Amino acid sequence: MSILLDDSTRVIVQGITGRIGTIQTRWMLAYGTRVVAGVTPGKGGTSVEGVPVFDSVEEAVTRTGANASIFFVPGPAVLDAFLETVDAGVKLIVVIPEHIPVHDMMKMRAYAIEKEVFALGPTTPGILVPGKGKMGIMPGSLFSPGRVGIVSRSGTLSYEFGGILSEIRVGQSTVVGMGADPVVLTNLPDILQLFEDDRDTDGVVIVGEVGGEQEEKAAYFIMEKMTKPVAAYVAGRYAPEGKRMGHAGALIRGSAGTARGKEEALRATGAEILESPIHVARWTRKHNLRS
Amino acid sequence: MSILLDDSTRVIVQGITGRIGTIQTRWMLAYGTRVVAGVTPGKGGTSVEGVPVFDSVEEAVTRTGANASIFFVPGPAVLDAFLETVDAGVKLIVVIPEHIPVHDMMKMRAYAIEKEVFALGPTTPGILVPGKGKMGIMPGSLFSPGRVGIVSRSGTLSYEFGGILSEIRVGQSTVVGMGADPVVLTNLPDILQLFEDDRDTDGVVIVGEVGGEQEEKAAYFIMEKMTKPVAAYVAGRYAPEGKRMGHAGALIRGSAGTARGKEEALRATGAEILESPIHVARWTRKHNLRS
Amino acid sequence: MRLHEFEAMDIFEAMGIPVPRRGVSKTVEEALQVAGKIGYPVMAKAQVLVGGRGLAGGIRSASNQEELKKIAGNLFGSKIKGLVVQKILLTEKVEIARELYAGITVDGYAGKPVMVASTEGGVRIEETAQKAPETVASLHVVPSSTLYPYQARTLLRNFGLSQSLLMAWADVITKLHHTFSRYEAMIAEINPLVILPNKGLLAVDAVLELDDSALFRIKHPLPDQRDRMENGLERKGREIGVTYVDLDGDIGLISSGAGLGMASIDMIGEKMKPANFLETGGGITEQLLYRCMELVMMKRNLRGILINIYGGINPIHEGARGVARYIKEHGVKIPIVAKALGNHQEETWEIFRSAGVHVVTETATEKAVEQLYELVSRKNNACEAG
Amino acid sequence: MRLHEFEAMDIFEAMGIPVPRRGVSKTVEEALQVAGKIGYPVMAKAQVLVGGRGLAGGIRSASNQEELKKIAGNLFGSKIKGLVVQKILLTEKVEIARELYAGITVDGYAGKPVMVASTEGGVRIEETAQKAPETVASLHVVPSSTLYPYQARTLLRNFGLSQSLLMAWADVITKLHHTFSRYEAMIAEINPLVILPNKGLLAVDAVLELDDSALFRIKHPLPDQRDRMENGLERKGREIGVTYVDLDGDIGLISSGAGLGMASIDMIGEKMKPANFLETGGGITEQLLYRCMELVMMKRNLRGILINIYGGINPIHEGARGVARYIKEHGVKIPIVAKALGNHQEETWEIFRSAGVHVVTETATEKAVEQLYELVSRKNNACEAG
Repeated sequence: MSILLDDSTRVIVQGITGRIGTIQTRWMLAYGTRVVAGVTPGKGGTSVEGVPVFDSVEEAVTRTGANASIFFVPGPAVLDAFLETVDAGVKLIVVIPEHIPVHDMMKMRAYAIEKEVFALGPTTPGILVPGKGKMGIMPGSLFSPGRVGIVSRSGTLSYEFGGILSEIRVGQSTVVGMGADPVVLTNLPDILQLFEDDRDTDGVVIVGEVGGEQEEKAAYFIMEKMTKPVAAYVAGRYAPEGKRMGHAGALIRGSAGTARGKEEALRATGAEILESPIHVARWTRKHNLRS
Repeated sequence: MSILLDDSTRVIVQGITGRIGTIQTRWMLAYGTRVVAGVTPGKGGTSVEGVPVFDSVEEAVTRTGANASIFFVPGPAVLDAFLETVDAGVKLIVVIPEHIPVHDMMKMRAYAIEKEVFALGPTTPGILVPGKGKMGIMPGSLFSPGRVGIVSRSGTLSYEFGGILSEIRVGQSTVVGMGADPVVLTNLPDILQLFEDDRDTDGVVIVGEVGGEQEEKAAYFIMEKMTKPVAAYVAGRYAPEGKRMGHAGALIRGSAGTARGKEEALRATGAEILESPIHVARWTRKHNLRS
Repeated sequence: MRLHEFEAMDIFEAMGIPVPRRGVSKTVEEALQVAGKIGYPVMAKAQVLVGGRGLAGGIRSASNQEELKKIAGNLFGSKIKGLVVQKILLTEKVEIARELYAGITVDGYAGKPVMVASTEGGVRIEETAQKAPETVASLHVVPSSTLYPYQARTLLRNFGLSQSLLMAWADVITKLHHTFSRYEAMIAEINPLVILPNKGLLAVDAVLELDDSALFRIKHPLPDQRDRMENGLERKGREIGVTYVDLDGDIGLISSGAGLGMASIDMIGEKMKPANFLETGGGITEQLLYRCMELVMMKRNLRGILINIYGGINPIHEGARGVARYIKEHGVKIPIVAKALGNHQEETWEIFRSAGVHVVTETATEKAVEQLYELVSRKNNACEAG
Repeated sequence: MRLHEFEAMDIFEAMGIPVPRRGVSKTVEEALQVAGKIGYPVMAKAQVLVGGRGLAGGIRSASNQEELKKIAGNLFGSKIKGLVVQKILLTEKVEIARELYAGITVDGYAGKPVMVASTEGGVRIEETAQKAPETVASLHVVPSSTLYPYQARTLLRNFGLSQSLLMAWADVITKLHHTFSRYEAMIAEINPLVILPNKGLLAVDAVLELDDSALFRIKHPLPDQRDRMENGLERKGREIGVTYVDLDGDIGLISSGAGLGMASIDMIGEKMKPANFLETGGGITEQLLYRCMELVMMKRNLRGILINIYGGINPIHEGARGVARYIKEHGVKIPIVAKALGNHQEETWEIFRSAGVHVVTETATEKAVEQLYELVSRKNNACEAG
């Protein structure tokens, strides 16, 4: 099976009437996802791709039994939409957009914890369960069903790993984009815990990158709690200090957050450190990870 | 006995090193109150009137077992001191000062409710249990022990009623100043409830004044819940509309908050409306309220 | 402190709320200049700090220069509900498709800000709430939180608005809350908030009342507080640090405590007429009561003074010395009755008595008022006889 | 966006934090004027956005005009860690009794601001925390809340400070948090916060780094963002809406996604040298990739380009058209290898191929890098041969 997303997941698309919201709704539906409602304040009563649109999340929940939501709303409007969604009782939220103010993120994260909501992002491709459904923007063609979990700070690198694994016929149980901002809604160890607990995942690929301390904290977790094999790739070996490499979070400050430091911390746990994504193949063979 | 203040109450004086804090500490000790600690940040280690002074409320609580606090700190510093005191676990707080920003009061009240703290004020003379002790600034000489409760929005009018009752040898169980600001930390009905539940109180005098809707809400409460006799006086019959009569709360807006309106609401509950404080004597005779 | 409409509009505008083109004037000439820049027709609105201006003739429309000249000429210097018109706000006159209401105030009993919206603006919201409650919606806001747009939309949800109106109105409400929070207001209100023929919203009125106790920490520029006090005696009261309210009568009052002061006024009012309300708060000193005497004595034709003070937080013996010094320095011919109880009461009585003040030692203020009435009546009779 | 020290000091001062008398200069003459007003001795501090200025000679003391003339003359136009000194901040030179540290930053993993204080200022706080942890205290702040003075006092409690220092430091910390919140900062730091001989505190250094994603809503005046980008190509990247980081090598990169871009750089770096990092984010259009080609091609001596994009949220077929148009209009002689997978991949490949771009259809970026390496080497050999 999978983590986070399953047959009971009924998805709201927020910002469904926007260009990207509409296209991605189409892709999600085509991939088999149960998108049951859209929300755009003031556009209630219309429909997009056959999905009814509501003015508020509360109406969407009441009228369609939705229990999850994915965001395609502009960065500055995300905080407002997030609080509305939590207040409406939705327990799984995926925040796709990038460029969300960090101070907003801190408020959202505190609120999610207080209200016991599982949320991912921002700057995430979302969640994909190969062959089943997705709350996200991952191109479905690159993934295939199987028993390896992927959790990635980088969106496009999760595609790269999905594609490489699929090419060697190693399927994936669930692919989770956790986002790479300085503050994300759920930290890496919490996602690793889900994979550890998932009876349909046999091993996990961690895709990290420079900046922050997610990988370092994950190393503690792996040491203490993980029983399943872990492979880890950390992008940004050549990233210069003090330059943001795209993400606001991908920033090396002095000796903190370097790729080498993260690799060392992870290697010490017994995890397989991948010098290049393509080396994931060797790790799957070593642990006999097949679909 | 009494409400709120009893033999187990161990009082902190905040702002004890100030002029008023020092004088009032002396009066409170003289009246028999167990003042166990003072707090003035940065003055820890000194003592005032024999009471040890601490830098923080937490230290005062830890070192002296204090469980109540009275404030003589400047208005702008009250919010900070209040939050500190609540965080230190103190469950009874009396805020004496006036001129505290209303937006601060709203924050303090929300925090007190969240943390289940009983707090009075601001702009209150505090609590006095005749012959036993006081957390406040009431002149003790005017009060005498007995079985009539007084709850007053006005400080000085609570003295007036205490004095009048004492002159006719009707003692008081507890005298509570609830303060007259637009937002107070505890509303009138909640204090009436305490008197209703107190086995040593036989009747209650409510001293109200123009502005706000405490008396109107109290009328509902009396109608629904009070079994003990109630007398009520409302000051400000001649107060002009739109002029603050001293207190920020004592302000008539249009037809709202007039003395006549409040009197009518209270009269409808069967409470005795006093045209003048001196008429309280008649009410005590009627209900045979003696010490 | 309640701001003038033009001051509130400037603040609303800075906070992003749509307000009309406008300008304020102090003379007819200025009014014509401002109106010329705005373009006719204009609204001329007397800037007096009192409700019901419109019904009292303080809000007028002028379609050309001649009309405005006449209207402004009549308004300047005239009195509206007792207040002299010194400033006129001129605004563009807009066509009104519909009038809404948006306001936020402190709900004292709940201890929270309450945001109120109504599809029926232009009249008193209290009346609308009674007569057509279905047109009014309200929402309590968490005290330490901002108001988020989704909450504003939730507030307006049941009004069945079009998308554009829902979004625009929610935006105004959000910004009104920001204004309320940033300026620590008691009230921030737009009544009416009008819908223009082009569907846009415009705040053609603006009410902003600030919390006097919070003014010290408002970092944004604020108008001069003293301008608000149109009464010289009340202004002087604020300057010396007491609350003074000017009244019509001839019996002066110095009290410590608002409730006691109001009760005193009530009792004086039964047989005499109070000249003022004065309450010192908890800051009595020798000097303060000296100044209170100065202030109370400034009122003409005073016939007597009641001093009604308690020694709780106040050192009343020190206050009594101030009163005695004033009497000694200036001589006071009218009777003064003092009731002063609590800490240091005997010492206080002694000082008062030595200064010729009549001291009442019973608790009930009524006794003091009765004594003052007697003294004043006796004196009057004596004068009439003489 | 990291502010210059002089910009941060202006903001700190407006927020009530004590800062030295100072002025900023662009020429030696200005420096002398400013120093004259401040009074000697002064500190001359190069305003370059890089850490370790002091060790690199960017912070100097001058006790008179002659010394300053010489120092400023040397500093202006010189390079500190690769950045040209264009501005010098002059401040009063104070006597330092002791150096403290106060800073607040976003603790990304905790998702909360963290306030850090230390009695050992003037050095890197990370080092102090390792070497003398007992001199460092920290406190997480509730994200939507202000920091109250009592919390600041609690933070400092175990340092055993005198009353006056406790209160003054707590005040600075509270104001530093207000600054952090109001400006939505990533970091607000004073290192060192010095204790003067008269016991007063003074922020002789000021660090303020803002959140680029929040700049749009900061209401207070901010310095021009473009001034921060000292590299012309990086500035142009920001203008067209992509992240461009200038590097030393000769292999250009266009990638969609930061992780993918970094991975590409890492792989290029194994055998070649990357000329830049460029990532488009999720906003690819035909025009955007056209402009990305323009930008990448501005770098001199380029030997090849890797295009590495995914069709998730991005319409890569549209992007391919932009690349093709650039090639058609300008002609590109160096090899371009493209890996483009996901939605619309076949269409994308077709467009690239028609424009002469080498398309790699396998997933692993390594394959594309290998092909580029081959093409570049072959070309080089050809040139050398030719």
